[in-house]
Amino acid sequence: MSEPKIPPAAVPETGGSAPPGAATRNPLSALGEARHLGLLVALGLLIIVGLVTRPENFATTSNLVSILSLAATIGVITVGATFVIIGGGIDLSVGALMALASVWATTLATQEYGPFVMVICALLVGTGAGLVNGLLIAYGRLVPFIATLAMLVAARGLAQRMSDRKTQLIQSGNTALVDLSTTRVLGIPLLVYIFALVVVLGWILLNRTTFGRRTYAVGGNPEAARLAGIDVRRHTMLLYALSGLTCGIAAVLIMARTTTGSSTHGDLYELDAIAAVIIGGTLLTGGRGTIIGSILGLLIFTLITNLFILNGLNTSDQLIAKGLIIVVAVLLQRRNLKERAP
Amino acid sequence: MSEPKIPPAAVPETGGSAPPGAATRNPLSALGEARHLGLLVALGLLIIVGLVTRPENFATTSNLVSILSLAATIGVITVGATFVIIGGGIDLSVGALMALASVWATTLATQEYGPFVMVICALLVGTGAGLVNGLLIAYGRLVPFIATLAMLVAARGLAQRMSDRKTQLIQSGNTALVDLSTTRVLGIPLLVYIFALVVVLGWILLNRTTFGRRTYAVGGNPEAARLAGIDVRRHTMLLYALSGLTCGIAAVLIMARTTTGSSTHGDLYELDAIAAVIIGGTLLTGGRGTIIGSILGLLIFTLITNLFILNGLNTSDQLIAKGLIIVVAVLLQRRNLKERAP
Amino acid sequence: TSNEPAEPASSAAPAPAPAASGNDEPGTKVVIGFSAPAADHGWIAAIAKNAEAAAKQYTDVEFKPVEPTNDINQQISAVESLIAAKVNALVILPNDGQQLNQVALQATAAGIPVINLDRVFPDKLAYRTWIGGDNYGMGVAAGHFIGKSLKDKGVADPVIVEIQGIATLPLTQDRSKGFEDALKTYGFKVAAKQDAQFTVETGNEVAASLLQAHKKIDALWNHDDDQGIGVLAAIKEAGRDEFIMVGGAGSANAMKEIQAGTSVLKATVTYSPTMAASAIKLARLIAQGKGMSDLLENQVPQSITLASETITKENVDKYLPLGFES
Amino acid sequence: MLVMRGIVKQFPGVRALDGVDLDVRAGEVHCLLGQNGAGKSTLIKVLAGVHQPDEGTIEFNGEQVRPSSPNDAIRLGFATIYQELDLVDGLSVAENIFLGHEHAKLGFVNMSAANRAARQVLERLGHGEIRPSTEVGRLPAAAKQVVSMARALSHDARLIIMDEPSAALAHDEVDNLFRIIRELTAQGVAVVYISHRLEEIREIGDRVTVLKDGRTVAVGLPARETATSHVVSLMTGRNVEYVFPPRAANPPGEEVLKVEGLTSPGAFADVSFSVRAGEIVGLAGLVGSGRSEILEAVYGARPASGRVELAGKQVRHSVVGNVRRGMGLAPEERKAQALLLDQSITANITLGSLPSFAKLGWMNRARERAEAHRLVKALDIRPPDPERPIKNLSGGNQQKAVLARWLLGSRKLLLLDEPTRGVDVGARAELYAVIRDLADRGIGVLLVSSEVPEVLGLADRVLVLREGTVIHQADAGELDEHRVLDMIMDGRAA
Ligand SMILES: Nc1ncnc2c1ncn2[C@@H]1O[C@H](COP(=O)(O)OP(=O)(O)OP(=O)(O)O)[C@@H](O)[C@H]1O
Ligand SMILES: Nc1ncnc2c1ncn2[C@@H]1O[C@H](COP(=O)(O)OP(=O)(O)OP(=O)(O)O)[C@@H](O)[C@H]1O
Ligand SMILES: [Mg+2]
Ligand SMILES: [Mg+2]
Repeated sequence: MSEPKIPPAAVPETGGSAPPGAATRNPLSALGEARHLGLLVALGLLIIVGLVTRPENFATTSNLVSILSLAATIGVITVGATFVIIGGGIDLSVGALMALASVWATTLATQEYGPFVMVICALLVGTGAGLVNGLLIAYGRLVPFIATLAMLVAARGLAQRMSDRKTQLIQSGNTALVDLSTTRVLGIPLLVYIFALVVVLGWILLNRTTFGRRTYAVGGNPEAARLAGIDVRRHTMLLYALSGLTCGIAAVLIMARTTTGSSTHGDLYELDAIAAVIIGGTLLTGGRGTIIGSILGLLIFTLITNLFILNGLNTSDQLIAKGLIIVVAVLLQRRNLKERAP
Repeated sequence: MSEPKIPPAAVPETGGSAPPGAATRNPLSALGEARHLGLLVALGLLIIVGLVTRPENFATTSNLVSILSLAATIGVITVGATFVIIGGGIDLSVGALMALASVWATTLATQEYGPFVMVICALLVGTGAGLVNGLLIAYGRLVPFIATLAMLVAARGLAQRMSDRKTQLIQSGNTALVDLSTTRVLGIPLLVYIFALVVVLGWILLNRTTFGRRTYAVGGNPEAARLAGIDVRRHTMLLYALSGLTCGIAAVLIMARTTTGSSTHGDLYELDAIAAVIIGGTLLTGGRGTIIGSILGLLIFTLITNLFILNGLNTSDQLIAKGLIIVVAVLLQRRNLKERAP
Repeated sequence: TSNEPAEPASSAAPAPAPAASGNDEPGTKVVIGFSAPAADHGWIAAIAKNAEAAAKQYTDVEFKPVEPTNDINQQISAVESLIAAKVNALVILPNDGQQLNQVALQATAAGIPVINLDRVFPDKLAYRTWIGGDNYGMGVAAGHFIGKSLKDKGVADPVIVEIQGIATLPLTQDRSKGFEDALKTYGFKVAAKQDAQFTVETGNEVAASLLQAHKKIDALWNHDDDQGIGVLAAIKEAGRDEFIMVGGAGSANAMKEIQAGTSVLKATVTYSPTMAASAIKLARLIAQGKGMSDLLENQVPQSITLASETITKENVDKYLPLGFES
Repeated sequence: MLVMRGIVKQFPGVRALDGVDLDVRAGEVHCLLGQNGAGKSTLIKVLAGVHQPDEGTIEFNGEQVRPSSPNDAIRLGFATIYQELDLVDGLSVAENIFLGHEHAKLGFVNMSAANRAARQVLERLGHGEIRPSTEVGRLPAAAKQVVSMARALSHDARLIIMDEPSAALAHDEVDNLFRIIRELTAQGVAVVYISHRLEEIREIGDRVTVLKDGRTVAVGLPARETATSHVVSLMTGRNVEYVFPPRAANPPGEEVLKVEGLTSPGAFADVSFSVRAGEIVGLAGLVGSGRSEILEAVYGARPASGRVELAGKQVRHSVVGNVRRGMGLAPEERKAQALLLDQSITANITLGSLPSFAKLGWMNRARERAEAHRLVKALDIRPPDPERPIKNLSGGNQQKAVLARWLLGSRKLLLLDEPTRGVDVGARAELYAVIRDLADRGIGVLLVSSEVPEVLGLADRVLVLREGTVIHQADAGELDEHRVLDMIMDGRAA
């Protein structure tokens, strides 16, 4: 009979073969991981299409920079959306929150205090509204779909009221904000760096901290998380606040890009962001997913649009092709997901 | 321990108050059921608001008919969406399918064959596209969100192509179709009767047939459904085809109402339909829900819009108010849903 | 742009012309219903504001706007509710003329004169008077400005790019047609066109990619000054200035850019939202049974098409007060 | 009647079945034994058409068959009670019983006929009190098990497969189950019976087939004659004595838990007791007597009135706080309440003590992995790869991972709800040793088990519950199985 006395704890073991899961956790090898293979293949195919159809325009630095700049705004939001969805929720209000934050930050009253305060204002508005979402969902126990839909509607309304439905230009004194989009370091606009920074920070938060681990737990099995001593409600609330914060950051980027704040900014971003996250392999039911997948999913979308415009296709054909490409990309991806078989 | 005496009932009686499951099954008492109470209260409050703010306009027959006509199109779609969501899926393509069906049915080529063929055409296009959704999801194993999003995009594109982005008028020979909206029986337009018929048939299908009961099983616990010998894939496919069929019916209604087919019809109907279903108490995770709840949810939305129209509120205020009302309606409803507590 | 320090009389409807014939004198009290698409961007917002402002000038007008919406189904309901409320005249800017034709017919049948604003009903029985802009003419004006400028510069085989508004609107298609036809007279053609959504953001996105697709452009026409803000931002970001740009609609912001003359925007062709104010005035006259006092006829004419004017640095000062804030 | 030969089933990375033979006769109860992960559930899923075998043949009544879907298997006359409860919460009892073979005409369900038929089946099972129209989601676990059984009986099956049907049942219910099995076999129905409770095998089984690591190691042993030790050594490949570790030599220490007047309306009333450091206190009682609810209430996961003190300090009603102060709960339904199925074994083990692996929120993953590895080894979780997704582990190994969760960090009090449910004999002995070892290191343990011998053998002190009240408290040594059974059934307190 065996007496498995629990051995004295934990001298970090270095021995043995590297555990297979360890690969998942390495930022670089994560890219090459099987589950992202389909996405990479799809991305590769699109790039080939670009090179073949528009050899002179596609592979230029300026076009690549342009693609990244286009992806930046919604990319930042996608990072937040990934957290919310892994945490078992959904945030339909992202586009509207970005609009509200951009409008609030560009009111005359705010603009008086200069670009720094405008940025802070956008971040606070985004985070605050996200917090309201979180409170309604975590403590008011509203279904996330409904709570954030209500927020979508209300935030757009508020943004329209606040701006009197006008496009609010950034005043000449505050062009430092616009510099985010026009100033380039090593040929790349600052806002692309901000995008990259948000992705990296998001990746670290999700994969290297207790917050990230709890996010997976809360989304995967909230009851188990609760019984394991995790404050599921508080965590849920924080997830929506985080999503709101990314909307605030996105608002700063869109203000820099368009030199305006407007209640029409971010229309239908919610669908794009959620689609990118899901194409990236995150489950809508929560508990699973990666930031890298989401960003790859988003880049596929952005690339499709770029290719169509480069080739001068009209929107109708674009839409049809987009539908087909989404299906193909996901089928490709599914092929590499044997684990998820029936 | 070996005496095989039959022990006293060890399983606690759930008895006492009427078993909840039984009540669900009676069409009339279903309305009064606790879980719909919150919705009814919200509806009642809205009606009171209407009576107080616009006593002379609100309670008129013509206004009530107008509310029902407005609700009819999206109401039909909501019935299909309820099935899909109870079955554990989601259908984002509903609005686009309605547009595609309306465009296809109003092409000059189709219109030559008269109104009857136009109706058949709309129904076939809707059902066919729904079937494609179903195949992709059930057999291609795409996530419903992605498959139907792809369909949304592609169907809109196709509708635009087919109509050359123009609005297609119903020709003078085919006005029999338009009569659905203009002919009144007992003061009520035919299309309201069609709406009512779809709701009743949907209710019967969901509550009285094996198809309906299996829908709960497929959505609530697909693995259990499979183990019980249900062909889960086939059933899933049929659910999307059903949703497509309702889009076809809705296309007929919108053609009657607007005398046109257009690729812009049904924009964002997906969000409205899903919101109505969820406000009506159906879980996005599937396995639970009622048609009556969905229709009540939809009527709340329609009533809100009607009240705004009657009171001439501007869009911004309207949006803000709508957001608040959604939250309040759901909070009211949640109060009556003790079972779903933490 | 609402942030500009108070511009004199910017977007409000221009003050009524001196009442020579007494048409502005109070008459019988009339209720005017008003329905338009959702005011989710500058031009339509200006439409709603101009209508309301015009109505406020008259003590004998009760203005009854209904919830603006982009859903056709809801706009039908909204108009139905105005018919039920038995207004004296209806001003309708439909989301789509064809789709609202039926309900306009109903209104006419109920004895309510319909003043069709801008997007036209296909059936003349559906409205009493139409007043609107000239979308085809707008394209023509833009085409002529660009054609002439390039001809003068002696550019052969120029790259001309077009950024449209919402592609599914008939007005977009009319504008493009006019543009194409006008360019043809110079032997030019459009090298590429893409549609945006009339919003700053979509204008920005489309322009950013179009600029990548064409390394050298000679002229660009952007249908809408609202989305033009985004287009200009994209041009600035890309650091491009080798071409001329023409706007559309005539927002105050675009006019100021033209006035300053520092950007690529050299002209804009008008599509003035002041037409909403005129429509309200016409509705009032029709409901009161009056004619237009400058005309000999006893009744308001059946249709009035506004001319699309070209605003350039030379004449911008004259137009600036009429520019709407996007 | 049924002959399976050389069945092989390969999962990605695991050869779950590696040439299994099975041979079942009409009218017999054929028991399938094997350690956790031996492949029992996989084998019966092959039979039920859930999995298709990679190799091997199945013969039924002399004919070659190949059930390619659950429907196929049902049509062949195989009915299955699965290990994991597979019911649809949103449907009624009757609808669940007849799911897939509804009482219907032209697709229209005849609800009253279904309810009547359901009532009959339930009465036959001795549970006429479960109403056919009740929503299954509202039933407690034991009643769900009954519904599962009713579903299997509702088919006119010639072969009924039961995968650990007794795991969620209490003692008296098991007797009832056996009565029904005897009725069935008398009618010539064959039963394949899987259980980790060897005494059950001896009572109901006719013949035994033993699986080990996906291979058959013994076919058709006579169930009553074969010595238990022989069966166990076949299963485990070594000799395991089914014994409990010796009780602590040193007397229990300070009170870690003190419960006074704990009441939760409808579940239990006025419960008072205490647990001291180094002591294992067992709760014995029937299913539905409120044991799980008491654990949940102590843990702060269920509203209750009364006073709960941990190490002399009254605790607030909050799981988060209680875990921080040193409580841990291994809940009853591991899939629903304990596991992150999509995550690795490591992530599941460290879930309860994330902060102890982190500085300012930053995870030290090397240490985390090392700790998980240590525990996987210590508890002999198989396969011993901490990065494997936990959902591919067998039930018993999952249970070990749940226990492992609370072996981390400094716990003062552990609440264990059916910790050995679905755990095989060998692992059981290991778990007992682990639990005892924990107590010896000064942790208080509150243990719920439906197996009276387990409570008596492992616990130092036993509380007997009946209908939500404590009717007796005594040292385990003073009680014997018969007395406890009498008390929990008849309420005759000693
Ligand atoms: N779907 C699956 N994918 C991968 N591996 C699986 C799957 N199902 C079972 N396994 C593996 O197959 C082996 C046999 O598992 P099975 O569930 O049949 O064991 P069991 O004998 O029923 O154990 P227990 O007594 O714990 O229920 C285990 O190693 C398990 O991890
Ligand atoms: N989901 C539920 N709905 C209503 N009542 C419940 C539910 N679960 C448990 N109960 C009630 O709580 C009491 C205790 O039930 P439970 O079966 O959990 O006790 P237990 O002693 O822990 O049994 P077991 O060991 O099987 O878990 C019973 O009286 C039962 O009626
Ligand atoms: Mg098993
Ligand atoms: Mg229990």
